[in-house]
Amino acid sequence: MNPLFGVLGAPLIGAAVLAAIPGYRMSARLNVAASLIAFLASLLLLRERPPSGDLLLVDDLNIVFIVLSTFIGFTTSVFSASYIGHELETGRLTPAYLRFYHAMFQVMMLGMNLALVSNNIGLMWVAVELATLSTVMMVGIYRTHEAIEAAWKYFILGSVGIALALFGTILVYLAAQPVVGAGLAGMAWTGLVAHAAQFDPALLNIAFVFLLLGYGTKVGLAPMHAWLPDAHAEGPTPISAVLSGLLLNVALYALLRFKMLMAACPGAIAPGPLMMGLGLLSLLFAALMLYRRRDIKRMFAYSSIEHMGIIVFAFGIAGPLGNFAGLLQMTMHSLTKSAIFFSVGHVAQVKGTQRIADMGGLTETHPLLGWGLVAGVAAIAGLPPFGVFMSEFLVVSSTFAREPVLALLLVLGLLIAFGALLLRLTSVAFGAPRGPRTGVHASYVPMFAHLALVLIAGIYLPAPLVAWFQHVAALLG
Amino acid sequence: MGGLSLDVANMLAGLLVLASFMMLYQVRLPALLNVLSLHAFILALAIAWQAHLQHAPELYITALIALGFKSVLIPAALRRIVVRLGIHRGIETVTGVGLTMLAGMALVALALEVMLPVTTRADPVTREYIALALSVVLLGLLSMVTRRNAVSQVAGFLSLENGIDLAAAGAQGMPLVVEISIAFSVLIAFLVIGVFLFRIRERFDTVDLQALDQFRGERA
Amino acid sequence: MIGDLLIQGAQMALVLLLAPLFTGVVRKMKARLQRRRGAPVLQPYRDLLRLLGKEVVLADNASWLFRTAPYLIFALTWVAAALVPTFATGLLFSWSGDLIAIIALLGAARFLLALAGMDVGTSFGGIGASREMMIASLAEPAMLMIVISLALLAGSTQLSTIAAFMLSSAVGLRVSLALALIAFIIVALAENARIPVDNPATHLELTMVHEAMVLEYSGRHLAMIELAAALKLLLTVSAIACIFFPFGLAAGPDGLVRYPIGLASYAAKLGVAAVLLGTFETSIAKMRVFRVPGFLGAALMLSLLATLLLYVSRGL
Amino acid sequence: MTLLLLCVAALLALGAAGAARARHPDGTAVVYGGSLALCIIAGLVGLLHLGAAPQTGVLPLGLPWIGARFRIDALAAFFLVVVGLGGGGASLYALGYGRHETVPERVLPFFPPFLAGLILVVIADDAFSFLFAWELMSLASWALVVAHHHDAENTRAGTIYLLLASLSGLALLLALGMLAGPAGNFAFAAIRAAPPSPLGGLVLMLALLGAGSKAGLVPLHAWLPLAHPAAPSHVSALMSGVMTKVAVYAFIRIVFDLLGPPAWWSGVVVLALGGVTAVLGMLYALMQHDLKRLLAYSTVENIGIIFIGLGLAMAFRANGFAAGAALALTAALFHVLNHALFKSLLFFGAGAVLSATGERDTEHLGGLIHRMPRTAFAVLTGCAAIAALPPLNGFVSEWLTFQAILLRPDLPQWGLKVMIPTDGALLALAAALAAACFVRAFGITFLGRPRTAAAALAGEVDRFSLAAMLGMGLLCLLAGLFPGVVIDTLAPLMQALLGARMPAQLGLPWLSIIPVEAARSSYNGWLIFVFIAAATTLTILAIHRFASRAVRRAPAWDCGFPDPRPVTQYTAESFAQPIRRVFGSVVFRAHEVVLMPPPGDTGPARIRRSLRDPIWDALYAPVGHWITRAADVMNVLQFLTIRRYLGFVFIALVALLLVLALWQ
Repeated sequence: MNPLFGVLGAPLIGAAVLAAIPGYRMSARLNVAASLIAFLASLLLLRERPPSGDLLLVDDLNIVFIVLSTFIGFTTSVFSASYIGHELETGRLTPAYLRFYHAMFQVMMLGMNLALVSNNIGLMWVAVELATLSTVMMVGIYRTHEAIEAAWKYFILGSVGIALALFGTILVYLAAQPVVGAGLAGMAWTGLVAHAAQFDPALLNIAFVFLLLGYGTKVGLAPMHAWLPDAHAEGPTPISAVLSGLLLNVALYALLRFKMLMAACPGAIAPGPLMMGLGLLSLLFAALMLYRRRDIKRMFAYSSIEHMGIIVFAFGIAGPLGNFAGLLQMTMHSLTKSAIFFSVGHVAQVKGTQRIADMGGLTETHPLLGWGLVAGVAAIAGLPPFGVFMSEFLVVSSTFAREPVLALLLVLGLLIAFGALLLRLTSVAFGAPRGPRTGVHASYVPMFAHLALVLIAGIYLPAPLVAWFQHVAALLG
Repeated sequence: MGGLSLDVANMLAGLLVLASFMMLYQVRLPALLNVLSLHAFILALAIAWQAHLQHAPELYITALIALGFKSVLIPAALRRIVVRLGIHRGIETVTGVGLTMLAGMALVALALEVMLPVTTRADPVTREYIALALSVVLLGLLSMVTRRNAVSQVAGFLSLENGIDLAAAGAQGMPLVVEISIAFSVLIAFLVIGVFLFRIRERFDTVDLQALDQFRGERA
Repeated sequence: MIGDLLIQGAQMALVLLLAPLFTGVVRKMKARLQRRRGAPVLQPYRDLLRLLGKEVVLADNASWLFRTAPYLIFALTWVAAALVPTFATGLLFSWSGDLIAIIALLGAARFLLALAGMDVGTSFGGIGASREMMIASLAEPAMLMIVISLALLAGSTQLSTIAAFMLSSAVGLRVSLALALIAFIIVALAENARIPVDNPATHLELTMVHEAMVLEYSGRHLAMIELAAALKLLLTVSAIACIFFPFGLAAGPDGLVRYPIGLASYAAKLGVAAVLLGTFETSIAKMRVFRVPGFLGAALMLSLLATLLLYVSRGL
Repeated sequence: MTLLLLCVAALLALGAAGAARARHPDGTAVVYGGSLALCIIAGLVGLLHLGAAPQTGVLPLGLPWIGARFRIDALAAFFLVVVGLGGGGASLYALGYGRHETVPERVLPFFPPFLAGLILVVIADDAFSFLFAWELMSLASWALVVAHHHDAENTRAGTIYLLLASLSGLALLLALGMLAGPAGNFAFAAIRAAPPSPLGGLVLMLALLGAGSKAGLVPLHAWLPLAHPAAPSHVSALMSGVMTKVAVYAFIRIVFDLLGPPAWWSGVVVLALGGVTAVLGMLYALMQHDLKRLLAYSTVENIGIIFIGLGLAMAFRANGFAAGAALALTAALFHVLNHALFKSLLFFGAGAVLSATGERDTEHLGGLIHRMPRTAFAVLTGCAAIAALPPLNGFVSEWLTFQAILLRPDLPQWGLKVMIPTDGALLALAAALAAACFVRAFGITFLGRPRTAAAALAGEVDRFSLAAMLGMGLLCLLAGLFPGVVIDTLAPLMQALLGARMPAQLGLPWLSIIPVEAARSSYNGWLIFVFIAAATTLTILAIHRFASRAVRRAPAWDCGFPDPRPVTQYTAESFAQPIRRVFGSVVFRAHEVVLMPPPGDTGPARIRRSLRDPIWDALYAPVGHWITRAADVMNVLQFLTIRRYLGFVFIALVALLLVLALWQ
């Protein structure tokens, strides 16, 4: 049986079933089960790879994303199970909303998985839109003024972004059509990349501008980032984790695909400088924005923008080192950031607020959560022994040898961002305890599983993984 | 392909751009929605003409969606919303219509300057369609940026989307156009429902700091 | 070897014996210049003997540091003095420490003295220690800069070598040497608590530095400190004599005849120094404490200038 | 090598054990006992490798295509010895001191990994492992700094510390990245083999920035006086005594090993920074009355002295004068060792005072010599050593530095001609100020009368702490008495790095040391020591035999106005007043105001003094201000309307399209 059925079918069926089932315990478990099946199926993909069709494709590049995506989907569903119960107790959500929530969770997973495995740029666009719509729903699920505003902002900006991306997609088709011919082949990655050399470079250039801005909106690059902080802050925390850990990656994946296309067409402008520019802008902007944040989830959302900036920069610098670093950074960021959100989610539940000023002394009152948060922030700030250190090491050092000025800007951004994170971390994790000290029924497994993976990656990367990343990095050019 | 068919196609696309300009100009909401209706109607005609030219029957479906959904249903729904929210008599305070129009002209010029030189390999109809579609997209975005009202922003977005539909229809033999237009319609439906459900009027678009304090967690 | 050992021993004994005498001579000189008759030149010996015979009155809360410090201070000063050639170079153990080491040994003595001053916990002890360290913080660098400029000239920090170099004809008259000499004299005055930096004969609270530190000492402890102070004065004068006026210094193994010449010239130099010091001290007033930094700062600047000149041109 | 890596692994495991058994009564003993043993092993391994050929090893960790490479050469071995000594001493001390810890679960898990980081930095042989260990060291020590996190000052210290540590890590990353080139040849062996980088000056300045900010070079020292006092005392000792030395190691490794011969102007820069650091560090120290902060500033001073030595070595090396470079570098490394010894000792002493009285502020102490005589003796040794008094070790290294300064007045470059003698003056000034500073520190803390009840009731500390302090004191003495041993031990290192060495010392008669030639200068520590000891003993014996030995206890004389209250004593503030007036009025804009009560009022007059930190004002405050301003300005972007955000997208789109249109 084709494992892709598992990857796509599990969320699809899961969504349908979850929409029908009342009772949150049952549905939370089912949610976990569906996510687990998708994850296992994606692991199967590693062993046997189905042949690519007109619509679906599994190759070296996207399999990285698929496995990562289904894994984080799975761990998030585990976290969500313990998180959401608390929301029900405090009355922030009603059972009906929970039913909706679980169904939407699977729809979102379906959208993201579909976007990753689709071979067709049109289908991918539809899938990304599906994921966007479902996350918009989730962001607004608390129905507070702030949540609705965040959802609306997300929706409008996301829609405009996605519209631009569609225009870009049409232009790509237009460029492909004279060479590849009309029909599905003209929109399939496999066909596009194979013939990219003969495409009209000028048309591709314009297409790339639209795609960069369109999918860049979803990646959260400045100046199209505005939806991201609020969406992270106002939605349920599992969704924040998924947004940072997955959705941004999916959009990034789309960008990377188109970048490969650009790279394959000799006359087209190099996408590198554009990506480096936007990446640096995002990094510096987000770094400064971190300072005035009072909401802990919004702060980490800005940190996601910062990291997306670094990742896009790394892919912009390209070369074997740059691409390797970008892939690694992306993987590590997904794992770390979702781990941070797992911790933050429980913290916010305990304290009854997301205001940083109302938290304090976490390592004393809730040692596991607190130290987990400390480890997470240390990891996200690029300190060893965590994996982000390696990727930032590679990005900075390889940039400095080639573009010293850019590297200095990069380092400046990293330092500024680090300062802000450190300041807030100190006030949250240390000092005299502030806010309620009640215990928490937290599931620590997802958080520490992620941190452990990041830790191991920081110390030891298994050779097959490295070879695979290097291969992908070479593909990316 | 004869000269006439080309002329018709040209005329339809040009009309769409003209409609976009009308939207930029219109300040009264009900009138704006009427123009939107017209905009979608012209789009439906243009797509149908493409379906005829390309012998692509599935494009007729797209044209039908455009006609039924975008030209009739959505404007009607928006009109209801406008009445419900009690803003149908209001005049939008758009500053500098003249300036906006000038900017629109510049955008059309930019769109043509950007698109025409690069589509030399495509056939003439496609060329025109794509270039004018880009104009419509940019104008739609411009009207979103210049409007403060949620309903008129939605209207702006719809016109933007119409431009994309035009481009999709114009791209010869593009697959999945129907699917994409359906997906887009769903998006728009959500948009309208969102406006309706959440009573989104002007409240998020005020520059009054007090209101910001109220609705944004950050400043508390 | 044996001869060297003898010379070394003789010098150590000599400085020990001569130190009180030199102090006595200076005092006599000053008294005469002030038209007083003054105490006999041997009075310092009598003072020391009397102090040695007395019991020690120890403050209630004096610690072991307070009791051992006088002996250590004396020993450190004596060892330093033993390294300075007085009438003959080529001391047996002169290589065990150079000019920098001598300064550091004196510094160690001062370090202990300042600590001892603070031990009992009186306000005067604190005053003395605090001011002493402030003065030292300027005097020591000036001293080291003088050493550096001498060492640059002579290519050595070894006192014997420097003296030998000064004896040779290679020296001539140099700007930097003159600067160094002036600076050396200023530093010497400060180091030995002489007017205008400090007045060894006063117990007026607000002006004293050195005396304030030893206020709590009595009996044999005081004797040791007085002796050490006298030794230090002699040592400084010997060093100036040996570096800047090395005439008659007995050097090398070439016979016993030179030693009497050396001794005689040494005695003469000491006499001249006592006269000059007495005259100088009588003709000048003591400075306020916070004028001292300016005085010593001048020495530091002069010595730095001397060194810089040498770096710029070896001929200056 | 294997043994050493096992040591590191064991230390990391010990950290985990510390986390698990922190609250257990024997947790402290297990962790510190274990780290003591492992430090001894590491130190011994270093000692054995001092003269041996370099040994390398690779683990399949770290950067996958390079692996984690390790190498012990003479330089690494020497610093391993320093780490072993400092770490071992701190562990031994902590066996006793650590029992008073109130939050062992915040100290025990991080202490062994900190040691592991220190060891790893020294033996790392590729850029990645090096920086990995570097940051690990920072992170672990940061956790230790914020261990007592209820005190807001400690957490602030931690923040500033980690920020500057991060700056240093990034600066080194840039330097090493430049050395590794675009192809990413991160192994040190590859860097050595590559031709010298054309941007060597830039690399050198980055290395100076990176290593200097970790070592505490002015003006990058700001974290040091905050972080070192905040940590538990044995950790302060380790940070001051060892970690700053590891930073020196990083500088030497990059500048003397990886980079080719430096340009002469870089020597001027290093010399200038070193001289300024030495003097300013000591002046800062003189203005402090917190014992541990004073010690931290004194660390800054000593780093300055070390960098003077390094700058001299660079200047000589740039002029192809290898023998002189060997002398200067030996002096610097000797001082590295010395400072590790006496600064550890002094921090142990401060910790002992802290645990006995609960006070760090010297104004609340006094008279401890009566209650803690052994501690007082050990600390006095340390004070004398750090004040560069003969015959202790501090004197020897400063003496060697002076010899290096005097060595070559005929260097061709004018910058060096002016800078070297100036540094001589600065060094002398720093040494004299150090003496004043430690008279003050020891005098106010241990001498006089107790100023508070806590000080009056203090008791002697435990055996382990005393053993650690006395052991360090003994080492200070030994290194001062037999400096030839240290110099000869360093000789293979010099030979490897510079291709020249100092003359062999151990064969000389009487075990003197002669840096260049006998006629030039020589010094014999143990002989001077014997002289002093003999003279003292003889004098005491003679006087007690022939004169009086009677003692009578009486109230203090105090010029006839004895006041039993301890407030009449000199305080740390008043002791520093003359120096504050002389130097501080310029450097710190020190200002004193005496508030006299109006006539008839019997209240006391008050003196108020104010100091400004010039470096903070000139460097850190503006940066902070700038970032705050920028953050405030940018923050507006969080509160715009959706329309405005759309406007951004629109502008970006139009701008990019315009660019394309113009470009085509």
